[in-house]
Amino acid sequence: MTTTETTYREALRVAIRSALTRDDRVFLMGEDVGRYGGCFAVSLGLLEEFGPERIRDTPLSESAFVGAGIGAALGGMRPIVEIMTVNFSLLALDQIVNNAATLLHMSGGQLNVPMVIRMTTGAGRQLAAQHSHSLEGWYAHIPGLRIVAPATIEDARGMLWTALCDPDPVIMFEHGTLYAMSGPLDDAVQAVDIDKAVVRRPGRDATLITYGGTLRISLLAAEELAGEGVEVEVIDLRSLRPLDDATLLDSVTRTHRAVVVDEGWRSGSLSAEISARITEQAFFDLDAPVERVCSEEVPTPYAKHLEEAALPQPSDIVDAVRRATRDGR
Amino acid sequence: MTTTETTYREALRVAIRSALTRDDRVFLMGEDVGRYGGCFAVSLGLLEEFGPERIRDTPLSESAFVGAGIGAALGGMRPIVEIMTVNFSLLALDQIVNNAATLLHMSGGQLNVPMVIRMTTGAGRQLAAQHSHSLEGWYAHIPGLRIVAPATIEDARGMLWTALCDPDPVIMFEHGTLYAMSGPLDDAVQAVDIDKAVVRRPGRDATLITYGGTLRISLLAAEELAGEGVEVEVIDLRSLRPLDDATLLDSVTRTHRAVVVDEGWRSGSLSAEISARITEQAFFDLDAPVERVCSEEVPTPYAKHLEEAALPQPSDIVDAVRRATRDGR
Amino acid sequence: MTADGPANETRAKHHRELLQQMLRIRRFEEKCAELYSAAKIRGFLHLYVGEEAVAVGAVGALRPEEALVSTYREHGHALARGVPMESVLAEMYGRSTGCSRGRGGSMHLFDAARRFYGGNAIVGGGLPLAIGLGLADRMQGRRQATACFFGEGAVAEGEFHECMNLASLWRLPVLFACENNRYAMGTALARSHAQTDLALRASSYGMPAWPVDGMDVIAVEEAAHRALAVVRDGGGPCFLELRTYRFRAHSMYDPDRYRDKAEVEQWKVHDPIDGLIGRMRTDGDLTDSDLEAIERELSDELAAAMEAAEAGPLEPVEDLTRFVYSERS
Amino acid sequence: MTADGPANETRAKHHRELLQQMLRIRRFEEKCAELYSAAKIRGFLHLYVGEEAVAVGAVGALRPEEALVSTYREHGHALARGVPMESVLAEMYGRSTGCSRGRGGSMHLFDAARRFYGGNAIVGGGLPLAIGLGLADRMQGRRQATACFFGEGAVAEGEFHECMNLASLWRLPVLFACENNRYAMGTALARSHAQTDLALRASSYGMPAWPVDGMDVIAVEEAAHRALAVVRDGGGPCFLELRTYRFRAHSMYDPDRYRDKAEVEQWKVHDPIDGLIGRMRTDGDLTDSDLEAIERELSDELAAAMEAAEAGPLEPVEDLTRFVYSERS
Ligand SMILES: Cc1ncc(C[n+]2csc(CCOP(=O)(O)OP(=O)(O)O)c2C)c(N)n1
Ligand SMILES: Cc1ncc(C[n+]2csc(CCOP(=O)(O)OP(=O)(O)O)c2C)c(N)n1
Ligand SMILES: [Mg+2]
Ligand SMILES: [Mg+2]
Repeated sequence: MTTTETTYREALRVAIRSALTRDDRVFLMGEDVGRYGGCFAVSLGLLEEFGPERIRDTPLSESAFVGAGIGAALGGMRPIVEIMTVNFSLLALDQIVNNAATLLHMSGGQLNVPMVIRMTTGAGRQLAAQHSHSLEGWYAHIPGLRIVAPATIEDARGMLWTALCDPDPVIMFEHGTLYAMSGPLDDAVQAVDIDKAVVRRPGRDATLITYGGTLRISLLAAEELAGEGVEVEVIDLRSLRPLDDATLLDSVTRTHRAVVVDEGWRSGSLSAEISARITEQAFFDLDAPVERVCSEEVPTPYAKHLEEAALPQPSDIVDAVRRATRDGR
Repeated sequence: MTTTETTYREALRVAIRSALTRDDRVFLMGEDVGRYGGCFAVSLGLLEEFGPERIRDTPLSESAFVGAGIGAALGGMRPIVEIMTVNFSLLALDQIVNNAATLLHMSGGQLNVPMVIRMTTGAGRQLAAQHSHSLEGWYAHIPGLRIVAPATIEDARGMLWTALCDPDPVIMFEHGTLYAMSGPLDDAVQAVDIDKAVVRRPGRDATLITYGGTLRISLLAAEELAGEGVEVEVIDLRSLRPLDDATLLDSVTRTHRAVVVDEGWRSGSLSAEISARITEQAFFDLDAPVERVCSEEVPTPYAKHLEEAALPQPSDIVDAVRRATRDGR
Repeated sequence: MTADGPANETRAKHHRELLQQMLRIRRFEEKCAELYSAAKIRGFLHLYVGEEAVAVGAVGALRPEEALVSTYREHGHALARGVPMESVLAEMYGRSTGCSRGRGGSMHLFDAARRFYGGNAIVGGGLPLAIGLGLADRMQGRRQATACFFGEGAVAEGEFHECMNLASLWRLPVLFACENNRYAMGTALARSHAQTDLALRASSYGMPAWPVDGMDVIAVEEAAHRALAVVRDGGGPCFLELRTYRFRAHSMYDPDRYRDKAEVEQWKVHDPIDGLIGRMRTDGDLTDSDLEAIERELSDELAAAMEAAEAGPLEPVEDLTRFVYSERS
Repeated sequence: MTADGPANETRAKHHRELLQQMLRIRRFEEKCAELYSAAKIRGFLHLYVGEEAVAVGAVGALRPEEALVSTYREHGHALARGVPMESVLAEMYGRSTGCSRGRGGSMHLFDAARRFYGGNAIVGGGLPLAIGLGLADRMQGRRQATACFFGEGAVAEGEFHECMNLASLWRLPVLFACENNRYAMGTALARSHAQTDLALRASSYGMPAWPVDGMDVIAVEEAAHRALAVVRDGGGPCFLELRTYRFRAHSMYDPDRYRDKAEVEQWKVHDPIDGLIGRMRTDGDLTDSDLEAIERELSDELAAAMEAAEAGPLEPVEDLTRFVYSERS
């Protein structure tokens, strides 16, 4: 297998390009996806390649263009709608929750909405309170939506096509700190499944469950703990709705300890659901309560030292695993 | 103490009237609060009593009038903003999350936002998918907001003034099925605290935790279980953010069993946070995993039999308590 | 004169059809009101009585392949579009023979085969869907229009603005049919709009827009044909302000306190059905026996529809969670 | 002639102040760009270079007691309002001596004492706050205006429409100052608005609105005074379309690919600072030594501000969660 050094950003671009090439019902729509080249340069060059009909710059009208994507899907297209960041998706939430997620059911199965909504999520770049939300957990609460979070370059490239083949709306969260991440990518383009979580690092002593932007620090923490002889199994959820309980439980019933890492604010974040599910289904297998490592419950501050203190750090994860494994293994 | 038979709806009206009378910075603003008399007749008669400046009918512009409430609070007023139902609050979510909840922190403590946002929530009236949301859990996820849910006539009357005295934004959720609920109300108007959960029924065998619209069925279930000799302690959260952990833990450490009842969709609902917190803080006191009774993960259907099947029923609660208490007491 | 014979014949025939359709909607909804009082129909029920000329005139001008988006006050549009009365009534009964299999109810009528995209209970929520459907037609080279019905209250929503701008900017083939019945629940036009000339407001987006007497079915029909010609021709969107009035309350919950009876009576003088009957009589196009024949037909159809609805099966409870996601074949 | 003496003197003095203020903003931001490259300032940084005449002319026309709402491109407004340069720069350094105690950064400058309500990073997010502040003034009988600055891109947001309608409907004392710099990130005016005459669009809401040469500080100042007179007088809101241009990229991240250099150069010919200098020279109101004196003063102020920022303390990490809720005294 031949590989090419690729960034997460480029992997997304490859995925969009191949989707546009494979299916002429596919088009990309969003703010500054065209002439600007994409706020995070994901779609750079695509306007020149595919033209303004299929690489559509929109006005600052989140509700209208997201809803137009839903309507276009009903009309036979396969829209990829880019919302620049999750922060602005609040302005389109009514369309997503009350139309995209409900039309199939409200119509008694007549109207499915085949579209993909991509958005950047997360903090870590000193963008302060209004530009640092992690609301994946909110979206994962909504029946009718499928939520995915590519945490690796392979998934950045592979998930889009699978999502576009899904008959229902899929929301794809791209963490803002991942775009520049680089690594070797298999040249043989292949779609990846978006149903299953994957074990990114096997281990026997504790299960570390995370997704998206916090996979990297979770692996760092696992590395450090390995030095102390604690073998942590790291699971990347990949799909946030539905959640792949089987993979989680298979691991937890082996390790008897679980730690969830989630950049969302602790209270009511996705980590709460994961903790509750594990306890419900593996209570008598647990040797310690499920630990959670989340963001402090504060609007994300600008100052670097405050932002770092607000976000999960590798050391927080290490401490949580130590707490979970304290009473011997 | 003299009491008067009062409905939940009337209790809210009494509360709004007395607030308008006590503090001339207070005003009520929202869709059809005036000439129509309030979508649920809560504000009926107040326009005639206080005039159109203080009982303000707004156009269908949720984002603008909620944001205007925030601005008015910054300008020295004490707005009560009514969003007709939580379903429409999605259109104002950006203002609530990115302004009301963050201004104090982003400004380094300079700008607090003293306002109360009231909205109807919940299902149970065959209003179908777009008019039956229970998103209390979403709001309870946001730092900077205080969330309360009056489940009784006393709280419907007492919580508003306490909320208006709070220097920060408070969101009050009124379940649509409660307005017609009637009972004796102490004539001596008094504010109630909005920090603490309360035990609505004491018991030793299991702790039933709920709020708002599901308190009634929780008490019914407790009644039925008492017939079988199972004494359930029923806790009404009252405040959804912050959560009163102390009251919950005090009960669970006595009963060793907990069941959370929440009308929200199970995955990612407030019930998940409560389950996770109890497990984190009382793991070794639990004799069984925390059970959750929530809504089915489906957009709320119109047909009565389907809607009932989708929502938590007393029998579901009874079954959950039986599961939790199965292995002897 | 005999020369006019054929012309008169076609005119007479056509007017008889228009009359039959308006009466059909009228009788249907009068029955719905009864059935609501008899608790056969539940949830919200918004009647169109008085506005029938709008649906009959405008929907009639559409071609079968053209899409249609409506609101929660959509019985008239559904019937005019050809959605069988039987399936509409069965839907309100919550039966699986309903056009949304009982999941939608009165506010969520759908019929994919007839490109009837519903039934939306969020004010303004259908507009983005309509421009998206138009975008899909355009991108797939179909020279056809999408009609979007909404009330004048929706004009205050941000979504209206975003959609008008986007449709005009992209010259999308959409007919915006604004049903100005002068009230949004209890809020009169002048209390929700600084600019009460809605056609003027729409034309500020750079699209043809004009007011039409919405109580005159023939005027509506002519205006719709003119506007649709422009739209289908690639002339971009058009806006029609259809001036009409609802004779009944906003919904079955509405005590109708906000307008005086005299105003209502004043408008009833312009009843679109009486108007057309009068005109046809003058033209000698309608005899008493014609009218009786129509009424007889309608009551037969209605009786049959009720029988079918009563007899219609309920969706099995086991199917509650069907149609949350598409069924993979 | 001697008769003109005093008049000339005041004019000269006033113009020198205007020049000094525009230069002050210019020099400050040139330094900010340097400091960003030197990684002293992080996050997003949006420069105002080229647009200084707007802030200096319009903010200068406000009274101290009048409120001001701005965007993420607000350095100019903050400085013109009198927020000390030291505290603005310290904020960008993330110090607790910053005007938002380091929590806001460049996009979230606040100064309650000067009624500077910030710094909003959600496009259009500040408009509802402004009309709410205006509402508070009106309800408390203060005959004063609130100024709201926003870019032409924000005009496409639904919130713009809702706020314009509400402000006009309620005749709120708000000055809408639209900074039309022809681009929203990479999206040119004509690509985001069907109606590119923004003053015309605004006047469709029934408020006085007119375009102003935003590169001419004296024209801006005169227009602002005229508009504010109307607003303070109870004449309702006014809208100014301030035609300007940003000489630099949208933010420090922006490669500026979407406009050609010639266009930028073309606009630089109209540099508001050069323009005023030229005029003052012709009027004999400015000598080289005057200019040198101003520049010297400014570089001293800037040097002092940098020194103070460098030396400013960081907010203690223990205070991370302060200001999420108000501190009870
Ligand atoms: C976003 C939103 N806000 C509020 C409501 C509640 N509501 C339902 S219908 C209605 C009035 C709408 O009036 P209009 O648009 O004129 O349509 P009409 O009912 O007159 O046909 C309101 C306020 C809603 N359904 N959606
Ligand atoms: C609701 C929202 N959508 C998108 C963005 C990203 N964004 C930040 S500034 C900007 C352009 C705004 O342009 P304009 O309103 O003209 O102001 P300017 O930057 O030109 O001063 C965009 C798209 C945002 N901050 N908020
Ligand atoms: Mg109306
Ligand atoms: Mg701009």
